[in-house]
Amino acid sequence: MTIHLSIVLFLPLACGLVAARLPGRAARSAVLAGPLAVLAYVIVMLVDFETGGGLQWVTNDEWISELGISYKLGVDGLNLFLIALTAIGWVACTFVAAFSVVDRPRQFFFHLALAETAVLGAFMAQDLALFIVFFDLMLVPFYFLIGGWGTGERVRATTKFVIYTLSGSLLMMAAAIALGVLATPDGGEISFALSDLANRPVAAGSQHWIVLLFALAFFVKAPLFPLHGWIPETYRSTSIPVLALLSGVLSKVGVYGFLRIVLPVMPDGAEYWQELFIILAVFSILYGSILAFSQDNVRLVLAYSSIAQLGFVVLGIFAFEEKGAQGALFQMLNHGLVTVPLFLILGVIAARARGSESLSELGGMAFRAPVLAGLFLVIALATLAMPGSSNFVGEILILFGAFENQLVYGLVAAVGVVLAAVYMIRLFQGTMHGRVGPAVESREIDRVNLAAIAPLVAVIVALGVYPHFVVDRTESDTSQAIAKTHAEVSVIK
Amino acid sequence: MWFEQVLFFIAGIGALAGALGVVLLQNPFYSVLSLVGHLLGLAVLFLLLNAEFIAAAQVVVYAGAVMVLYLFVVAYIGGADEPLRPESGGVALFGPLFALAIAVELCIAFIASGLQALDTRGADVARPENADQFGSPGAIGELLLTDFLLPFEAASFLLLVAAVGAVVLARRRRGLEEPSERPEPPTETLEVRV
Amino acid sequence: MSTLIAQIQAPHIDYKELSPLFALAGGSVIVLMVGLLRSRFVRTVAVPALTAVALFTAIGLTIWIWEPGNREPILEGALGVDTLSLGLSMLFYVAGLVTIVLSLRSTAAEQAGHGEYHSLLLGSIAGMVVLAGAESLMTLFIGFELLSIPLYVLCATHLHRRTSLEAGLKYLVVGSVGSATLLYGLALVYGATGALEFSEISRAIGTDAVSSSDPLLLTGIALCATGLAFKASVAPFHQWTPDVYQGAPTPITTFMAVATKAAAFAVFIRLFDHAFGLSQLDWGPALAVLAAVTIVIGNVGAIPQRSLKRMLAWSSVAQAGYMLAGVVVGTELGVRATAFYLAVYLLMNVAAFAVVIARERVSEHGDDLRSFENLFTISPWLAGAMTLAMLSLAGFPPTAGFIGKFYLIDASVGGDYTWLGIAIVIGSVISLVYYLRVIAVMFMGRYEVELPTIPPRRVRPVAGWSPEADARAQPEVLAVAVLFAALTIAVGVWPEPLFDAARDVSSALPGLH
Amino acid sequence: MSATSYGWLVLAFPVAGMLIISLGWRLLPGRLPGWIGTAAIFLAFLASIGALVDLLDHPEEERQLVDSAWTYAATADFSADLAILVDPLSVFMCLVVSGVSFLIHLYSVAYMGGDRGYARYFAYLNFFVFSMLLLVLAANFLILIIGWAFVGAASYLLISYWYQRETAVRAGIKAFVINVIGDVALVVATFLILDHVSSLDFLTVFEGADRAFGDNDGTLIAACLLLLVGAFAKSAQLPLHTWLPDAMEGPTPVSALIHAATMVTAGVYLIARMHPLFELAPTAADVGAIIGCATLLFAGTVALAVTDLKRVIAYSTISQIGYMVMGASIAAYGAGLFHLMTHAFFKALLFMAAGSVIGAMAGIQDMDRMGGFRRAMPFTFITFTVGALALAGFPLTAGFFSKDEIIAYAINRGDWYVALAMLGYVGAFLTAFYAFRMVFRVFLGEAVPEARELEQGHLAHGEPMNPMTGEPEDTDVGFPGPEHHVAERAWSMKAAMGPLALLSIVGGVVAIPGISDILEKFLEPTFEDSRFHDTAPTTGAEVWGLVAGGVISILGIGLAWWVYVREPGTATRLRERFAWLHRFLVNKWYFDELYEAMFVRPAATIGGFSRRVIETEFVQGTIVGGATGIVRVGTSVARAVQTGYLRLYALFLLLGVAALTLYFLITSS
Amino acid sequence: MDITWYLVLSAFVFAIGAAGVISRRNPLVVLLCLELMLNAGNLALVAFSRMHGGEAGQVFALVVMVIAACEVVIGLGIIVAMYRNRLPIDVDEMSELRG
Repeated sequence: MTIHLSIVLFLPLACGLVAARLPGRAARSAVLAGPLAVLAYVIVMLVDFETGGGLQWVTNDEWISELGISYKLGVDGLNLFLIALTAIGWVACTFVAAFSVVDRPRQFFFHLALAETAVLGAFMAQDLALFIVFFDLMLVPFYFLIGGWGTGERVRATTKFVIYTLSGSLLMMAAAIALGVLATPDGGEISFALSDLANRPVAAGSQHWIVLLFALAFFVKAPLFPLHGWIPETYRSTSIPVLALLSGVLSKVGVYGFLRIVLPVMPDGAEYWQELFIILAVFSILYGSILAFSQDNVRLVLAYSSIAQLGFVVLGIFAFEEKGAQGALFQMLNHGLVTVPLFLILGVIAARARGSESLSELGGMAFRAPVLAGLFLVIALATLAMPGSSNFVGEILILFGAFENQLVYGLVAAVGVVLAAVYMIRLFQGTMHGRVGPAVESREIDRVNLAAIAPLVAVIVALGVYPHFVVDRTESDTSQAIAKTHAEVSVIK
Repeated sequence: MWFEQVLFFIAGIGALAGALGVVLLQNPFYSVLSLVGHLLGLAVLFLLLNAEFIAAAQVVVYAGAVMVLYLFVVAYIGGADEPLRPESGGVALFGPLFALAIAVELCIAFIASGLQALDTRGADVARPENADQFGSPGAIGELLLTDFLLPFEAASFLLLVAAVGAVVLARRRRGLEEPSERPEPPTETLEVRV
Repeated sequence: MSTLIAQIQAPHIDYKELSPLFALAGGSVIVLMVGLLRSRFVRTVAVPALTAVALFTAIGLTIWIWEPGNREPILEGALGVDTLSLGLSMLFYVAGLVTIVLSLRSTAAEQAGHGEYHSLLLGSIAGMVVLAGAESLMTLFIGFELLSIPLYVLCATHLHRRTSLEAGLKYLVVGSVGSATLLYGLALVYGATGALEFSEISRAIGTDAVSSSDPLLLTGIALCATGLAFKASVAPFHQWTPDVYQGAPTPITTFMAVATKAAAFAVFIRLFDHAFGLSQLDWGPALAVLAAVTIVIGNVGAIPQRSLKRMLAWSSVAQAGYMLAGVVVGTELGVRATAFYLAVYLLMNVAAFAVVIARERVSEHGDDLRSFENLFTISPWLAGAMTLAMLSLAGFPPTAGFIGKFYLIDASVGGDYTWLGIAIVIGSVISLVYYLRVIAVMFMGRYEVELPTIPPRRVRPVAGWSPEADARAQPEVLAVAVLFAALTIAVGVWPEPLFDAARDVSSALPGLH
Repeated sequence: MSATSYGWLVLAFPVAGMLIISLGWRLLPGRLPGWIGTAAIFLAFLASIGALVDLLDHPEEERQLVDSAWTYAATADFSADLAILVDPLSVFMCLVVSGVSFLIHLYSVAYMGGDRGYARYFAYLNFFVFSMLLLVLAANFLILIIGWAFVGAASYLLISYWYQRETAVRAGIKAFVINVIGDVALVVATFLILDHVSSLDFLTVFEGADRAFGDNDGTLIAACLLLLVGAFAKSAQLPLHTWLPDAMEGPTPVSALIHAATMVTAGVYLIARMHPLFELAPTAADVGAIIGCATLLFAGTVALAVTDLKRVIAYSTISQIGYMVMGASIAAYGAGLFHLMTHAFFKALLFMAAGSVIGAMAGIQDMDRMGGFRRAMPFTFITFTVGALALAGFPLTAGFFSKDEIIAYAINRGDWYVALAMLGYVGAFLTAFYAFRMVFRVFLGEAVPEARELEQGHLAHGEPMNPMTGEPEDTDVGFPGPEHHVAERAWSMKAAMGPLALLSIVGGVVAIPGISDILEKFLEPTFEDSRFHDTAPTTGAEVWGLVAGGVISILGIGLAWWVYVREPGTATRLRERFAWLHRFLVNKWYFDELYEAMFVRPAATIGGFSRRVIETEFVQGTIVGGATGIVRVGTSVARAVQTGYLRLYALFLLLGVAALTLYFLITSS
Repeated sequence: MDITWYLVLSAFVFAIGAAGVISRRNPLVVLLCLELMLNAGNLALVAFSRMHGGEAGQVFALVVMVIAACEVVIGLGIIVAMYRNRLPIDVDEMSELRG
């Protein structure tokens, strides 16, 4: 069967618009309709996906011929599961939000829907300019979502977030345009379609700085040290469902860009910076982990942990080795799958601790909320890449990929695995175990959150039992993506 | 051609002096008068450059009409003496400095330019008897009606617009003399973080 | 004498091509006359209507004579009626129409007298058309003045308000210095090339008569650049902009912001990319530096502003910098990009200014940021329009501003001015600070938003106490705001038509690569 | 049914038990969860027997069966199935694990009866058994690692089972982190092996190993050392042993099952399983042997001084595993596994008995507060003594045969291995001594109030408090709970301890030098490829070894009797005499303090530093602040210039003109 | 006399006018100085037209005179309006708009 990606892409926005006009109750169902429909579509995709079939369900229309921008969407192994992740995440978070008290709900859900469209677009885009369009478009709804429904210094936070991210992505835009212009052969029509760009190699010299600017944008988004300056404030003052998406799904768009754009289109540039990026990644792993277990605020623990996790992803990508890239892609999915429920659980916890989110005030919650504790336990173990979880498969592939050519960096990164255990267990115990915290009145998890989190946990477990489901579908395209890059073996090994 | 040279220097010095007078004289009234002097000097120079019509226009229209208008206004609002302000030292110092710099740069441009014609007395503009001489009213008039018709018309339209503008600005209106009817707002002293 | 007359053969006057100008000039005279009638109805309704008619006629005629490609200038090489001038004239007309609508209830029109007010407006537009079409130095200068002089008056039409007069005087004096400089530059160019017509000039440059980098010529170019840069408010000749924009009646500010800039860039393109095209290697870098400086100055200058008009003024400085980039590269692509951006710029700014007018007429804070607090709850449509305008100015997709910036960067990269593209990007990043602040104020309330301190002095928020404040609700202003905001989105999503127009515009100039 | 399908069943039953209990915990009344769990494990035990029987039907050379369920993950050269390997070794382990686990479940049914988290306890316990069985049945490295980590997680969960105890929580994270270190070591080792042999399946790797690696190949040594790190982390060998004593925070049955009988011996299993690799890298093997020997001595000394009953047993566990590691490392696989089995019997027994005593003491674990329980709880007394005898290697008990076989092997290997053997005897002496130190101090001598109360026939109920810190606790979570149990009163506890006591006595029969070599024969197929196959000591040598061992153990017991029964004051006198030594031992050689100083505090410091300095100064200060600072400066400049003075504007305009003209003049030719 | 002489003269007049605009505070005088600058332009135009021997420059000069007149008128108009509003006739007092 054919799937019209445009429909998938704009369904949420349409529903959001409809919802913005409907009265309360109807609005809620309309709001949920969008993400659910997308999810349904995605399930069809997963079933229908032809392994190793390259781009599928391609939509390719002229958009702005003047600038060589085409409206080209497509799905392959690289973005299939990221799209799935987006769908799942949005369903869960929209669901939770829809059943909790939100002021100015219509605006809120409209922005949420717009955000889903933007993210899906960024994942589906097969045209560099189109990718950038969606990449920037994402910021608009999140600007409002953070600033309008956040807490504390929210405006300051959201401004910082947007400026930080956009300064990266605008530089990327300049670089992308330069890429398009330089790639255009004399007399040829300029085109930003990735397929064309891949066939029009640019001189290595210009690839260097172009890749650097791309990396800037992606690292800010990820984020990686030292470009994570926006993290603390943003995480502190974003409302939970939004934050879950921000951290679980949005952070993947950047690193995805490496696999989708940088490595296939500008292999020389990628190789030129390999060493630097790997160092950054490894440092982020250590730095993020260390900060994660020296934080008291739960949000910040998760914030810095995600820095570490994405450090792993970048490490895997820039190992330029099949296993590594494979693991990186897999790890993007896994991290998203655990982060979303983690934040939702954080919301549940905060609701039971008079809004307190600092470990020193929490604790002993498992006592009257065994189900909550159980779910949290599974997610926490998955997050720290417990063998038997799909995160472990992702991480071991990344590490193996790194070991192949960058043994030393790989070993340093392996330390990060231990540190991950430290901060996750610390987080789990700090909230669930120990004496009952002063602020805590322990209650069992409520139905709404249970209904949102339990399925996610089920998915996590399922993937843990049969990870090959993902690996199998992504394998060929990932190896395609890194095919052009040759890792030069570092001195050790 | 000593006669021409003498005349140039006299007129040139006159023009410069007039210009300086405009700038330096404290009473606007005198400034206007010295501008008239400057204009007359220019007129002579125009004559030397075979621009009789322009010279004439300069004297009649400019030095005459426009300056009279000036004098009226000065008289109307009473041109009070104005000491060249000492305290704004920066301006007092740099203003002339930059002006001088510009003058020098322009001179350099003229002198360094590769155009030979600059160092001549100009092209040969002798014409047959029956035709209008160079710069004569006839010649200018012909040009205005042929080559430069558009500028000519546009200029006239511009004059109209300017007249309208002047009317808008200077026409007497009710309530213009007494200060504006709405109360002065309180001085805002919001203290807002930078 | 009769023999003399006989010798003169009057030039062939192509009335068809001149018709828009006639519409404007005639319109301004008629409006002036009608304005003398006493009846209030005539003054407040008929006059604006007639003006609009004149403009619509001009638009219609423009479309009628629209014909892409390079065309010979008319009237002995005085005026070029080609798609470049026609296309940009369209912007003037639209700006004029908008101004009329916005001025409907403006006290400025009241005080100046509707007839005079509108006829001056038409006069200024006529000047712009002349300027945009100028094919000879003389036409250029006269158009320049014909555009400026009515504006000097219009700025000062709030005769009650000191700041309005101040704006008028500042504009006049600084503007005259600018035009004097321009004049001197034109004189030098004339001296260096011995010709007034652009085609002659471009032919003369590079011949043995005068080398493409002769000091005299280049000095002339420098002075011309100054004059035009002044009108386009390019740093460091921008300083009048904030003051005048703030002091002038807001409808006039709107007009100046969008139309004047367009005119200035029209002549910029014509003069530099056509007449001086051969010296591009000499003036390119200089203007590029100016552009970069402008981008930075404009954006940093806008950050500390509380008065929206002032902020938009600064932002218009920055935008001028962006557009100059398109001129600098001197390629056809650059011309297209600039033309496109001019149109987009019109859309965004009209929307923004319309909202400002709507606010300052009802809020006691005038155009101060505070009058936008929680605007979304007060009037969602206004807030929406303003949001779109701000996002577009900041260059967010899917608004027109994004495409425009994309196009400009594309042009500058294509013209080997990549660093200029980067400068544009950095500028836009800085600009986020103040654009987003406006949105934040409207949606998230001021209680958290950090407003910049007002300058350390006794401040009297201008528009806040402007006579506009006692006007009634203004559906027409709201309509303008929403319409143009919608257009920014529309163009952002489907820019093809505008691209075609831009392509026509650029086709007018010969010898661009 | 084939052996492999039995193998799958072995795995399936515990999982089923876990799922039933954890999903249905609300519905299951009273002790039903306990019984479900116990039944599940019992079925697993039966399945293991089934596997054994089926395996014995196969001819010797076909006793290594692999069966794969599905591809777990495969990309590039990395490919692993979800597969189990059923061979004598794994079946043997299955039998031991499931058997002992069954008995301990049975014990727990009563012992944990009063606990609020009853269902949670059995869910965890079943999960543990499943993980342990997965570990031993794994057919490739990936699955092995998974089982490896699962048992670690289960152990973590059960250590901090009473999660309201700060001490339990801290012990839990300690155990978990050290286990993860082991996991990472395994992962790296796996990579090195995969990189050279390009396969993860055990059998393929073992076949390909000697082709891929030269003798004592550097990479292989590295890999084996990393394997050893993994093993040591799990089996609490030096220097990764510190978590095991703290693990005693868990319920006593857990200590019996996980931290004595099964999980901690996984290291030994690993070495035995990887013997083809270790034999290719003898250096690594020697390291293992030496460390094992060092550990057994170290732990033995500590066990002399510690007074917490469970911790004494814990240290003795460490020490006994030292024997096994040593054995397995010197290619005495059979002996090592033999000792693993017997140790599982008597150590589990000891813990159960200890648990019963602690129950009687209302949760107190300090031996100084105990005494004279002989009459109060005769059954416990007998079983404990049996366990102690086996532990001490008293002639003809199970421990007697197994331990001395290891030492005999060491002697037989000759050269410096003999030294190891001698030290092994020293360790044996210490073992005998501290084993009976416990017996005498707990059961003989003055009867403490609790004991007398029990003789009167009712249990002591002290204030609920943390046995370590002594801080009061709420009883709803945390031992002893509302009520608590002793073997004398709960038949299921008796039913669990009885068989173990029996096995501790007669367990040795499977391998008595010269008389029976059932175990050897059975394990043959796994170890036949061993190159030290013929270094097995002769029966004569073994008998001599047994004699020596017997004598030593009797001497040890005698000394203990002399110190604690004959001359009760001696211990205290010695303590005063060698105060420094005593302090050194009581503080466990200051290992915890050392690690605190080496890792924990530095990490905290770095964390604080990066939070305070790098984050604020660099990331926020320099990067963010720098950018904003520049903009701010520009802003103030632009604003300062915008004075509003017309003449200044004109001035700047002229300045611009001058500058621009100057530039053009310069560029002009 | 060579054309250059006239040009140099015009350059200096231009500079004087510029200096005047900067240094004088009375708007009336400032207008006069603007006149000076324009006249400098005129002189240059006429000189060049003489140099090239075509009257175009002269016509230009004529147009400039017209324009100059217009500017004067508007300028004076604004000054009068200020006077009517009782505003000080001093450019330095007109500095309300700034920052």
